Amino acid sequence: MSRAILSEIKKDHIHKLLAKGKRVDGRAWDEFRPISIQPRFSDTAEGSARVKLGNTDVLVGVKMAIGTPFQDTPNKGVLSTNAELIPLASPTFESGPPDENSIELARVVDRGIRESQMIDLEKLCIEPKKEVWMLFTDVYVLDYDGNLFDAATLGAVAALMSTIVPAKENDKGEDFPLPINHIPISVTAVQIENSILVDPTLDEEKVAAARLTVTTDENGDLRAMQKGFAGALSIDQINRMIETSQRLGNELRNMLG
Amino acid sequence: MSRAILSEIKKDHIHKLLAKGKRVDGRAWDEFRPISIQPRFSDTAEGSARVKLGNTDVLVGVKMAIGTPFQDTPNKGVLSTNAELIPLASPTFESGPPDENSIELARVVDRGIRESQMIDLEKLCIEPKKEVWMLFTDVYVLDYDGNLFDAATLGAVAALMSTIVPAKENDKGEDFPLPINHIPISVTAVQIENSILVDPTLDEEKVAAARLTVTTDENGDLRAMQKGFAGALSIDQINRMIETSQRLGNELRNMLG
Amino acid sequence: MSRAILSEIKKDHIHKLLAKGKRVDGRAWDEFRPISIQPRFSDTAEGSARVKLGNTDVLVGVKMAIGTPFQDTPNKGVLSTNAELIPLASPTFESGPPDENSIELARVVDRGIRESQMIDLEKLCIEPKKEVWMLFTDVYVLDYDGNLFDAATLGAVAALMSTIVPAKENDKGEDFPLPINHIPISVTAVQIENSILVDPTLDEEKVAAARLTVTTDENGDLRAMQKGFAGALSIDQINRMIETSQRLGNELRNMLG
Amino acid sequence: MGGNSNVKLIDDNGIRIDGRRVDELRPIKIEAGVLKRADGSAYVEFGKNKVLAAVYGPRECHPRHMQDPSKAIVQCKYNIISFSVSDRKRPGPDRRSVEISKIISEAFEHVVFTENYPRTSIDVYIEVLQANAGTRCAGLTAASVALADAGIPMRDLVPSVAVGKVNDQIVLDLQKEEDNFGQADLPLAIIPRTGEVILMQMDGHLTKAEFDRALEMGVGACKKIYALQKDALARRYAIDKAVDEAEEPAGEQPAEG
Amino acid sequence: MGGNSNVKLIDDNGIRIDGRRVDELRPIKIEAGVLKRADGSAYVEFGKNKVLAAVYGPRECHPRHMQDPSKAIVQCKYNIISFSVSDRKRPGPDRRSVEISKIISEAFEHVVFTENYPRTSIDVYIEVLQANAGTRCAGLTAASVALADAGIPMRDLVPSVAVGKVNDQIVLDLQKEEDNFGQADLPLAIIPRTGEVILMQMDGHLTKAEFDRALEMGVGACKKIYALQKDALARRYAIDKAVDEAEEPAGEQPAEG
Amino acid sequence: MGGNSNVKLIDDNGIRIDGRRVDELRPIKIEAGVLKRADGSAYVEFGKNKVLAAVYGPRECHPRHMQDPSKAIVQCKYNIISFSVSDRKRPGPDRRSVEISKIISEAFEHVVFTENYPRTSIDVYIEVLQANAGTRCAGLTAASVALADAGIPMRDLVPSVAVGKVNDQIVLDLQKEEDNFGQADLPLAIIPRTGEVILMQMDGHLTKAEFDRALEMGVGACKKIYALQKDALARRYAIDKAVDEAEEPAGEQPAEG
Repeated sequence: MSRAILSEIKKDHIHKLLAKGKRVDGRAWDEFRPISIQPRFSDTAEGSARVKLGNTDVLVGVKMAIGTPFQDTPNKGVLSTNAELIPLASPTFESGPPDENSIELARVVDRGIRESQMIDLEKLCIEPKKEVWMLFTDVYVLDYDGNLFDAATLGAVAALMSTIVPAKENDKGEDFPLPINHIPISVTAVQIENSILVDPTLDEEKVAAARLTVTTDENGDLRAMQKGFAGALSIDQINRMIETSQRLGNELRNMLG
Repeated sequence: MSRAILSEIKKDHIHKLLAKGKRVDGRAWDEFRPISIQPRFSDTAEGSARVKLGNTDVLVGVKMAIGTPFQDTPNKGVLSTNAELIPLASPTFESGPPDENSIELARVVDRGIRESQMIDLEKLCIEPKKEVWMLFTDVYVLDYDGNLFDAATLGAVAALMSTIVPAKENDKGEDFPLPINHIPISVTAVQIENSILVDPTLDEEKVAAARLTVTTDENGDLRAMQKGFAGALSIDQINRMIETSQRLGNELRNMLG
Repeated sequence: MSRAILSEIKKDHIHKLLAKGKRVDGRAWDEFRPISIQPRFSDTAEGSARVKLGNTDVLVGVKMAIGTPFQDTPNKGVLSTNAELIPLASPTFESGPPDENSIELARVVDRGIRESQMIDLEKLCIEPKKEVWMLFTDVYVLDYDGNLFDAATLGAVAALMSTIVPAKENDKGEDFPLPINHIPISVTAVQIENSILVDPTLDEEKVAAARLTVTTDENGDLRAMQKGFAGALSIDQINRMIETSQRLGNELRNMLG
Repeated sequence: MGGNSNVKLIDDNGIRIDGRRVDELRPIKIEAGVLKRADGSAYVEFGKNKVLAAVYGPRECHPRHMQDPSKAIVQCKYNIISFSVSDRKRPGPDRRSVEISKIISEAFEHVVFTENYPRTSIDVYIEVLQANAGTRCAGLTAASVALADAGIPMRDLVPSVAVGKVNDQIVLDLQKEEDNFGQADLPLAIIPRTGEVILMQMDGHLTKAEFDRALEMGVGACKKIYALQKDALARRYAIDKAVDEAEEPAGEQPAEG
Repeated sequence: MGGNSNVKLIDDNGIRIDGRRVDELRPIKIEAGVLKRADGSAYVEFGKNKVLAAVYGPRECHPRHMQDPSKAIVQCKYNIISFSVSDRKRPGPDRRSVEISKIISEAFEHVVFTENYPRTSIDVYIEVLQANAGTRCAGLTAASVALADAGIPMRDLVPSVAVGKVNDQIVLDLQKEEDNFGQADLPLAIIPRTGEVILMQMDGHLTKAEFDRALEMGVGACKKIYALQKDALARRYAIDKAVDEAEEPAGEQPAEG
Repeated sequence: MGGNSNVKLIDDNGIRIDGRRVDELRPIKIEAGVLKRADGSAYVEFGKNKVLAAVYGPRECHPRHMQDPSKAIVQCKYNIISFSVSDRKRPGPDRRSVEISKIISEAFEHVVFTENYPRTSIDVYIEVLQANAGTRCAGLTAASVALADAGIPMRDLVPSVAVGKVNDQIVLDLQKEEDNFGQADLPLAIIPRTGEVILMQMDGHLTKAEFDRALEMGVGACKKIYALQKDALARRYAIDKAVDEAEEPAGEQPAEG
């Protein structure tokens, strides 16, 4: 349902290589593709970043506006995360309102940011109960070659880190950078037969049985997880994936400076 | 369009029995199926009831909120009725926004409640022109075996009769039961050849030519009617259906206590 | 995509006649079909007009309401134009929200009115930043035989010219006619091979390669243009179409009195 | 229904605010064949109601899964245009229109010889251009003439009218003020040849005796409207130089009663 | 997750506000075969959660382009009804429901022998009638029983429960207040025969050690729920006078642990 | 168009606020083949506009009823991303985007040899990543290069630019402030080999003489953009080590006038 079909030949190829402990693109099982992070891509957004994981390419922008807080959090800014799988990025993406895949992507990215308490939302309160800053984080996928969760989380985190609150043009004092408390990083791995592969390409996702995304903070603590695909994971596999996420999370976090 | 297809064998069976003055389930032509009314099914609604007519099973909930009145009725509460034919209840119900069948159902239930002046809407005014109580009555069909109109009206009436206005938690004084003036009851009959059958099952609806729903009050006065299906009704048939509704309406009303 | 298919026989017929410099209905290349303008068709609208170009039949209504101005034009009334290609008017029109054809039609009509500064929007300001008159112009196509752009623009202009601002019933002083500064007229021509045909019928539109709509004011100045269909236009053809629009625009403007 | 309003709508001489007696129809105008593109069409005025109806078909049924291998389906879409009512109505179907479309579709399924055209759709479009109470009846009356104009075989024409209760009296063919402040509304449509009812709704408050009187009055009025329908078709055929098939020639004023 | 709230939800004796110990489930009630129209159904209560699940299929897959020539697809729709929560929820899917539907569909794709029914769809509907935290787990537990009730071959039943963190302690099966003011939530579903995880999400804040404890607690609780699922099916088969296939007969209180 | 604004946008030396002369283009950057997943792609900057275009196809036309047995259809979707403009734009098509998509689709229907690929669809996606007036022209310019990059046979490349009127002067390639406060806007696209116009819109106020000047200026500028398009493709082919088919090699600065 959520994944397109892969030719039998490609599948065989992936499986045969895996049997020898190899990946099609020569990476180690726990190795990310080349990562490029380009913050402040956009002049029109308060913050933005373009992130590439190999051929996967996402653009994330953050827009801010003044609004009213939720009743149960009268002194906190408001976070909103959206993802668009635009048809420019893949023959399997269709025009129209967000489908289950883009909704899941947005919600997983959102949980990573929200549950890690990345942003100090209380500092985004202008006047309790009345005025707070609202943050709209929009993820656009431009080129789709697998592992959108990690690309989108990395893009959103980089975009938020680059965000300047536009206080001045709203008559709310001087501009200031978004107050950041933590830096959540997600690491996704898939399980194919007995192998675990980090940062799967689209072809690897297509042959994978199960997927696990683990978002950790600087301390290696768990902040969000999402298991996906129809396969089952043993507790050992889960533990290995979590440990890998903790280790690689730190490496990626360093790239964000 | 609005009704699914029935096998020819079942159709023949129904017709043959009717020729002998009998129904498939052995009921008299003017007999309802066993009726079960379970008020206060839900803790989260201000009022609710689950009603079964044989295998037809509906759950109705009433939620209340404070809102602004309509301009032309500044001192009256606001009624809103909605029906959901969820796909859990029947293979012919589809996901998605209300279709013509659920809209007709909601509107017929709504007219019975509204036109009988069941609820004293003026007592739901908090401050004229500014604040009134709004009533949202939602009908969910859980199992569909015909005659939704009567099951839903009975469920809505029972739910409203069980409703406690949540004044206290809204700082509007003490809680009080919804002020009830009248108890509307709808009775639906179908015409199959020369027979009239009250409370039709789904199979009976499928072979029926015409349907008439008649909603009456305690005095036997007419408050709402809705003719349905593609068949024609003679004036004699209409009169017989109305008289039956007046008679059975009183029996059903007694069940509501 | 936007145009239905025409039988080959009809196409041949149109082409053969055109080769002799003739049109199927005997008109000259720069001749409109008989035009009928019936203002004040509707009692329920603040202004209205029914316009026929031959068999093309449109009904335009103007409704007014009081609303808040846009932030960047705090002292100006608000214009809104909508077009409905209802399925009553043509076998190719479908029910549902506006499609690309009705959106293009509405936007071209809107640009003609807006860019010609037909209406003195500053006179529709009641209180700067707070209250202004909003104009809703709705175009309904009733019978579709080509050249909707000109029929709809003519209908909208006639409807606006007949509009009385309902100030009295809104406690805003005496009623007054909509303040009109200019009278925009659109003239549409199509290109078929080497011919240019003004006010195309539906059949002519179907064989046409390119379409150009030119909206001019009383001075013959250009206020809006829209090229359509998949064909290309030479600069000579464009110039000829513009000059024709200037000339015929004055004739049509005279019909509006 | 506004309920037991104190607004005096009938004077002591039994004359209504528009000068009619309680059993008098508004002036009715029916014209057949008013649109070129549609296969059949009609225009109807009931007092200030202005209604246009068009018929397309029998034609390929779209969407396909609605095709019936044994007969044509009749799909009626009733719509009121944005400026046909006091406050601008947002274009597109509302819940009321969906319900009316459904019951009119059902009524026509009965009278059209649908078995002649298996797998096809007969599409009936009713557009209310100006509304003044009773639009569904005016629309049904128009649609029936449009079906005949389209040459679609029917058991009979279908006249339709609403009867109501105002100031405790049964009155025929409510206009807007009577509808707003009346006590009951009973829209009806009959098959004149058999006297059977194929559309009936009711809301408000009627005793059985009042209902009997209303039904009798409505059936009588339908026969007058029937004569006007036939007359309109006769005039249409006369214009077409076709054989006049009308059984009872009648002028604008009905021949009967 | 509300985060590090100061609300005291566990007393000094380790007793929670509803009287449970940290590793204690809420009272669970499971009933199979509760609906007539569905091919399989189940009703589940987890404390104040009330959930209904129905299964239709294997049946023709609709829309067609989703058919898989090699296997059935499992389409789960999780929905919460309007009055199941404190503030009325507008009917229809929200983003949360879409995500939950997706991950439950994926979980069932694993356990159902989908290859037995190529080109078909197995449709699972979960309706939350009353919500009190943990509805996705209660829904999955119910849906699994409904699939068995529909006679669809599966690798195993799927029990599901959420584990959480409250007042810095790992607690089982969060109810509403614990969910609102808790520190982490970890919904789980397992395959009891293998101990593998087929659904897992997490949000909040857990150290790896806390996660290990939570996972262990959840897997243990799933086994208890598994016994109740089998018991419900045993009772259902007993009522049907069918062979009791339950391996371990168990009462309302689980046999294990 | 803001109309006859008093904002001074051109100084006494004929220099615009961004330093350009009235007949000068913004710096233009064109890059072909920038996405992996798409069949063809291009990235274009016109000053601060940043636009990405991708082409998929010829591929199966979906939905089927839009298939043309005699040729391919070209379906262009123009979209601006949420953070490409000052105030966040809600994702999804608005009326402006629908109109632009339609006219760009029509333009490409002319240049693509659609008859080579019956029954297929050629899908063109334009995403405006950052907007600064003239996005439809930048998008069309990019899409044309993306079509060539996809290897789709075309009559010619299509350069596009807007000409406008600012402070009563005709100026080339309006940027944002000029667009906001200008007096006319004339987007154009031409076929360089024939000099014919395939896209033209206009709004604002132009005399015929001003239009002539604007058209001349626009056609001239299109030729410069054409050279940059060919250059981008030449560089793309060079990188691919493919035969360089560009007729006139050109640098970032155009070869002609």
